[in-house]
Amino acid sequence: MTVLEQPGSSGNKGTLPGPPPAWRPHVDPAPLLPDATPYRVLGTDAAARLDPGLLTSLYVHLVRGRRFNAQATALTRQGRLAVYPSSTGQEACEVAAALALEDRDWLFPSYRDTLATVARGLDPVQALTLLRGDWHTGYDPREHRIAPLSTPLATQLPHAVGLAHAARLKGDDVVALAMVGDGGTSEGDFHEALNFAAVWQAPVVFLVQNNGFAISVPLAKQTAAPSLAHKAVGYGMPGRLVDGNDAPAMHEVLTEAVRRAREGGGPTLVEAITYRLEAHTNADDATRYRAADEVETWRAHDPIALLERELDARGLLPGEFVTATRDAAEEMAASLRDRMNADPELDPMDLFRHVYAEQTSQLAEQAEQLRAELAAEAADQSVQEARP
Amino acid sequence: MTVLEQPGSSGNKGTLPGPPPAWRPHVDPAPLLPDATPYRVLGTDAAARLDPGLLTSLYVHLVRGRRFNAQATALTRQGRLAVYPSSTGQEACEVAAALALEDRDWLFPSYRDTLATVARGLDPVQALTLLRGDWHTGYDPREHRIAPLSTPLATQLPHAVGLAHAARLKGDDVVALAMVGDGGTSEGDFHEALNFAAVWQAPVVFLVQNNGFAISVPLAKQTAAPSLAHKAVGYGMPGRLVDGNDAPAMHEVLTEAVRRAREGGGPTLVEAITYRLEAHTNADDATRYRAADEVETWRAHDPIALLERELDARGLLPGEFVTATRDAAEEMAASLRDRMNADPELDPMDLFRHVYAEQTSQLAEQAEQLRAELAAEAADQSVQEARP
Amino acid sequence: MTTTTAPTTARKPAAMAQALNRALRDAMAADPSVHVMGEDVGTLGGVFRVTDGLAKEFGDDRCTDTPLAEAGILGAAVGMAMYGLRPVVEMQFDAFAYPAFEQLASHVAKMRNRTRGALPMPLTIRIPYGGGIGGVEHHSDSSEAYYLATPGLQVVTPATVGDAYGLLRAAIASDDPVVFLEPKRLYWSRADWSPDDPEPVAPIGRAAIRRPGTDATLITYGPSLPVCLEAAEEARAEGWDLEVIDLRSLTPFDDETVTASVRRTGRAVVVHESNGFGGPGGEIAARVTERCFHHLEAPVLRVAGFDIPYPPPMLERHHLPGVDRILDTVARLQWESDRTEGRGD
Amino acid sequence: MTTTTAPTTARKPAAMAQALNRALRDAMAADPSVHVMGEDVGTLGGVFRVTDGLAKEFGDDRCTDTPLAEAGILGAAVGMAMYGLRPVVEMQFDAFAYPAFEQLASHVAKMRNRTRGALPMPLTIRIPYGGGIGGVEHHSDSSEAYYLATPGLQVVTPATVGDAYGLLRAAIASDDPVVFLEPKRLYWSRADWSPDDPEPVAPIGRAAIRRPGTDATLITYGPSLPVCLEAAEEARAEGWDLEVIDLRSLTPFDDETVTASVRRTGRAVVVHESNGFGGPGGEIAARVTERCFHHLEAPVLRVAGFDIPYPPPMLERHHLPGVDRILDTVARLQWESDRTEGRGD
Ligand SMILES: Cc1ncc(C[n+]2csc(CCOP(=O)(O)OP(=O)(O)O)c2C)c(N)n1
Ligand SMILES: Cc1ncc(C[n+]2csc(CCOP(=O)(O)OP(=O)(O)O)c2C)c(N)n1
Ligand SMILES: [Mg+2]
Ligand SMILES: [Mg+2]
Repeated sequence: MTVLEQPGSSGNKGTLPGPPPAWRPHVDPAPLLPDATPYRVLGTDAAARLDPGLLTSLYVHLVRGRRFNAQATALTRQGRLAVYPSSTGQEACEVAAALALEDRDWLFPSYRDTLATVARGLDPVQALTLLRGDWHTGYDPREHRIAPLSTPLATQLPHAVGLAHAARLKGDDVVALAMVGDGGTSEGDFHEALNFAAVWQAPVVFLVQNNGFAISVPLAKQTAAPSLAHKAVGYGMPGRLVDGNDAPAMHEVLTEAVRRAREGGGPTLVEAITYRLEAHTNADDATRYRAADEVETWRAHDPIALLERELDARGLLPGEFVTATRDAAEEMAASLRDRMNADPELDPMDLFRHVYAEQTSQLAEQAEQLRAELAAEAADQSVQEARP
Repeated sequence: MTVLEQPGSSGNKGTLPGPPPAWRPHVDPAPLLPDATPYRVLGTDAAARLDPGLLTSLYVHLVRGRRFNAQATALTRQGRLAVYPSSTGQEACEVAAALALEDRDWLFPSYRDTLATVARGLDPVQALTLLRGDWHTGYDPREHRIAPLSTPLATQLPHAVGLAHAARLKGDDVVALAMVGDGGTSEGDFHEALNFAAVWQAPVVFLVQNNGFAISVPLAKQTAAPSLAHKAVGYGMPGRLVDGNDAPAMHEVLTEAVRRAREGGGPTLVEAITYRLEAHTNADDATRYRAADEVETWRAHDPIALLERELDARGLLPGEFVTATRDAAEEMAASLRDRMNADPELDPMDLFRHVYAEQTSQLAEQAEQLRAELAAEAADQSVQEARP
Repeated sequence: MTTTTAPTTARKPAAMAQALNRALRDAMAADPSVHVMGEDVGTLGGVFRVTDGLAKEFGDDRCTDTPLAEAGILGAAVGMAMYGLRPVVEMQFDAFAYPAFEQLASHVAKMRNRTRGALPMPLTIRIPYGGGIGGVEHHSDSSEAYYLATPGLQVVTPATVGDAYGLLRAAIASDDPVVFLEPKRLYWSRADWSPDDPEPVAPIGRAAIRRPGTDATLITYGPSLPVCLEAAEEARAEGWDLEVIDLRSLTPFDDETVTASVRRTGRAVVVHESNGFGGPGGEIAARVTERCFHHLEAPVLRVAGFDIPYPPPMLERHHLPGVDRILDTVARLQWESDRTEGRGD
Repeated sequence: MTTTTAPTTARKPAAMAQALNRALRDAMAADPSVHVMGEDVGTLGGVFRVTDGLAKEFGDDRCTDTPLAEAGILGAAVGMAMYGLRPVVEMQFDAFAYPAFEQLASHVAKMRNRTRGALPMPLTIRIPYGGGIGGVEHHSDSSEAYYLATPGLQVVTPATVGDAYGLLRAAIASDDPVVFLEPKRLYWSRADWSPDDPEPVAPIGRAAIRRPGTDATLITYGPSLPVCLEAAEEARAEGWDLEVIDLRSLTPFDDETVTASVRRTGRAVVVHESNGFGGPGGEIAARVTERCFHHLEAPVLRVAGFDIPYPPPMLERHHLPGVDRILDTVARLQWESDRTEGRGD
């Protein structure tokens, strides 16, 4: 498996000096290396073989996803969300990640991947709880098999490895798909997670969305590698490079990696080349660090436009379908807006719940203190309200 | 330089769907990949071209180095060293690392690399201070351009990058060579250091001594990679695989990497395939995790024996030379033993020195407390001694 | 906000973030060995704009956008300091300094000591800390207890615009590593200020009495200073004249100023946003008590964040020490003859 | 060493390391979801042999030699816990837990809370800690202050052979993450012991009175317990009858036992090996004072490691709290009428 086979196997013993005895390369690096250019399907001959059902389903998801992003950003302007990191432009990655998984599989999203959780079926309001600010995680991760959206970059990757490993130990054919950004690949946790996954042959798929920036920092300041997918060989797993704006290509590569993982073939690193069309978050001003014409160049490679072209060419984009898709997305957005306009129910005593399985005496004391303060506040208020 | 050229350069704009605009691979991965087998010189035709002076000098260093290791281990048995992690079997790596550097360059050793510091010219007693236990670092790193021996694994690697980067910013053509073990490559700091080095094109050489084990853990449980040198391409630097027991091969590869770094060519990752012939430290029992015959296999590939064979074949190993080399090594060992047998001067008040540039009032108080305790202790003792 | 230093030259309103920016600029101009580095500190000028304009003025080599890896950033800074530079590292948020914890605890804090002074670490690590800005999880930690418990570090935190400038200049000039904690909710607090004020470099290790008082001492720092000053104003209505001490440096600790104050007032409350249990308040209360025991009319009490993970934005106001909670605690300093024990009794 | 539990079944001398080993074995046998993982825990049985034989008995999948990467180890354990396993992680030495600090602070400690209880973290993190074994640098840190300051963690440390077994069983059974600090210099301390002793599972959050006394309370834990017991014996010669409390759990803290003791004795000294400044002693002294103020004849004093990086082997004895230093401090508890302030006065 690795350069040194332990224990005691030997190379060309006797013919000294030769390669060190017991040394033998075991893995052929060639199949682990990514292609020189990103894999794509749209615009190639392979596109003709794509299942129409898949294409239209991807399309519905992409349109809905973009509308979701727009709505969430709008909610920040209305003060209904504290912040929103949009994935507009990256919808093909988000949607493909969700669709590549079976129900029993687990998704490990990063903070930008709300859309992937929604595409996987999570209630949008629950998905946005973190960013609305009424609690940290708005859903039960075990119920949905979606880990909490991870804010500390790359820290979710070892979790995915551990979970996938545990599932395999338990005999469950569960796969974990973990998402991270190009910037996140620089973190030590990225390295440690990929290494553990390869050594354990854990059923994990690592999806790097290389959108060219980590906030303001361009990829050239993040890595000098030929591609991020070239990191894979250093762990002994295959690295795949994909056009992240080509939805069927993304879907195919991820589905294939998930299948391989499920069948015991071990982890895969997938690098999706994509672009964040909007600012880092609503609070960011992207004009400080990138030129408008770069953004325009990428708009020309929009994932929805690419897919529409294919659908259209194959007669799969009738007007009614487009309208129905847009209407459904509008309906989702309207419902989201309405539901987010309702103030969430808040219970300050939640602060002291779930810190430990059993509340400590210290926390009970502190809860008592807050309860008294709130009572005093309420009393004050009713006194004030009673005044003319 | 990297997969996304920022800002605004474009690929095949217009011919949609093509590769994403602005996407272009810039680095050819091929030259960054290591050879399939470790580079070696001894026993090949290239050996004939080796400079006799270099060969005999390496030989003297190796013999001396082995003797040093033996003496240090003996000192642990006599209670003169708290612990010693021997590099017996790895002397070619240790010596080549030291000799590849110019005086103005910096060496960043790990805790196993005492020998490299001695080969670089450090007083052996100073080099062993850490392991004797009278202080943490026994020498002035700036004077010798040797960083403190690093116990927390891989943490010295980013230091080497920062130092090399700083030197380059100051216009000094200084190279840093940093040493780490196979186990240490699993740490996040390894990853972050290599990435910084490549992005900054810092003049650093990373030398991984792959001796097959991290204490008891064999390489197969540490990595699934074709080789550790295959990690290099993932950072965009060349990876070289070398027979770590072939002293001239090690010397050549490291010297070349140092030259490249000095000339602005950026960092290199060198993996040396070697073997630790002794236990992890004197306190370890290696028979718990590896078979005797594996060790024997590696003894047959001993770096000193390999070099002797070449020297002998070329008539460079006359009896007097061998005797003189051994005698000199014995002399070094005897002097080391004598000097280590003297108790080091200890001043308990050193505890409070160099915690901060200026002693805080709190530390002054604590120093006062200890001084009083020591005085009381001394008084007690003289009372007791005065008793009949 | 009261300061102990009287202004002389032209002053105008400035935000703390601007004063910090000016401090960096002045330090870089004065000393070519000062290098600023971190995530987004270059082109963007930092997510809080504290490094705005520095890359433009001094070049990318002096103000560097690093790869996204905090251990790598701090580790590289250690190496740069070994070669004689004076790195100023920015950690983007409090919790994102944790990946660098090993470099901090095992190298930054110990390097001078390990090498008998041969390798000092004149590093400044700027960390925006604390809550109150509606940040999502992991963006509002008060992590000062970790740094306090690490000998070899200086731990400094400004609470005023003037100190933001003065202490940052002092931190960068210090030959020891300084964890420089910037109260992020005060970034946009403004005060009349000029860098030409006398004594622009505030000394590390010296607390400031921000409000003199006679009845009890509020001991605080960073984001809680304005809250304490407001509490002290409101306390006048209750007939309490409170002294307010801004520690400014947690390490080294200014025992002299604090001890003198509490001996005078006989009562003290420590106020901070960090979790109470295991937080700085324990150390402060313990050492004040050791030194002032027979002057104390009541135990030194603490007002701190609850012993919980930092709450989500919509609940954070309940967690943060506010004026009412401080006044309630002051009221428990046994002003009358009712000599019952403190909370938990 | 006195214990509060009376033995009934056959007992024989056992070392703490053996009791820990037995606890792991029994826990693994009782619950198939218990997984041991770390560096060298498998074939080698750990550098302190605490996991000896487990890989052989339960297989590599239950006792796993991991790659050498502490954040990866703890991060993977988090994922395993998410899937319902009960990982027991070994960090090889105190300072080598630092690379995992972000995983610990941002995930392990917070996961239950972040998810409203949906993802509990029934993790045990075993960390050999403290000095006194002649280790080179980075091998002797007392890092408990970091864990104390992190809400969501339980912090437990045994000081006796019986507790080593009982607390480790309790830690593994706990549905909350436990930082289990093993005093490495007590690994080979022996006591008559049998796992069949009544109440083999020691409750988390409960201190033990190891020696009853009337004149003052020594509050301690882990490696300092034997030192305190020795000091208490020697104190009899001075006429002091000292009570010795072994905290066993630092979080949650047993206020009840400690408060009751100090109210009885009226005097207290906190003893630990960790650095004094910002160390656990501050918290302990502060909360004892809050609760016992009017019972105290003297300020609660502290005997702790100096505020320095852990010293090299040949100097460590000067750093570690010893019997004399404890007795000197007890002597300063204002036994006579001389009512001067504490140290620093
Ligand atoms: C450990 C850590 N360090 C820093 C940050 C602050 N931060 C949030 S997002 C971000 C950039 C992430 O870039 P990338 O990984 O490329 O993801 P993208 O935003 O492009 O989706 C940074 C630096 C963080 N969240 N976590
Ligand atoms: C961060 C860290 N984790 C764990 C250790 C404990 N430790 C010391 S040496 C060692 C094995 C190192 O193996 P390798 O890197 O291959 O170097 P070698 O001993 O073979 O020279 C371990 C686990 C450490 N020193 N630092
Ligand atoms: Mg990105
Ligand atoms: Mg090794």
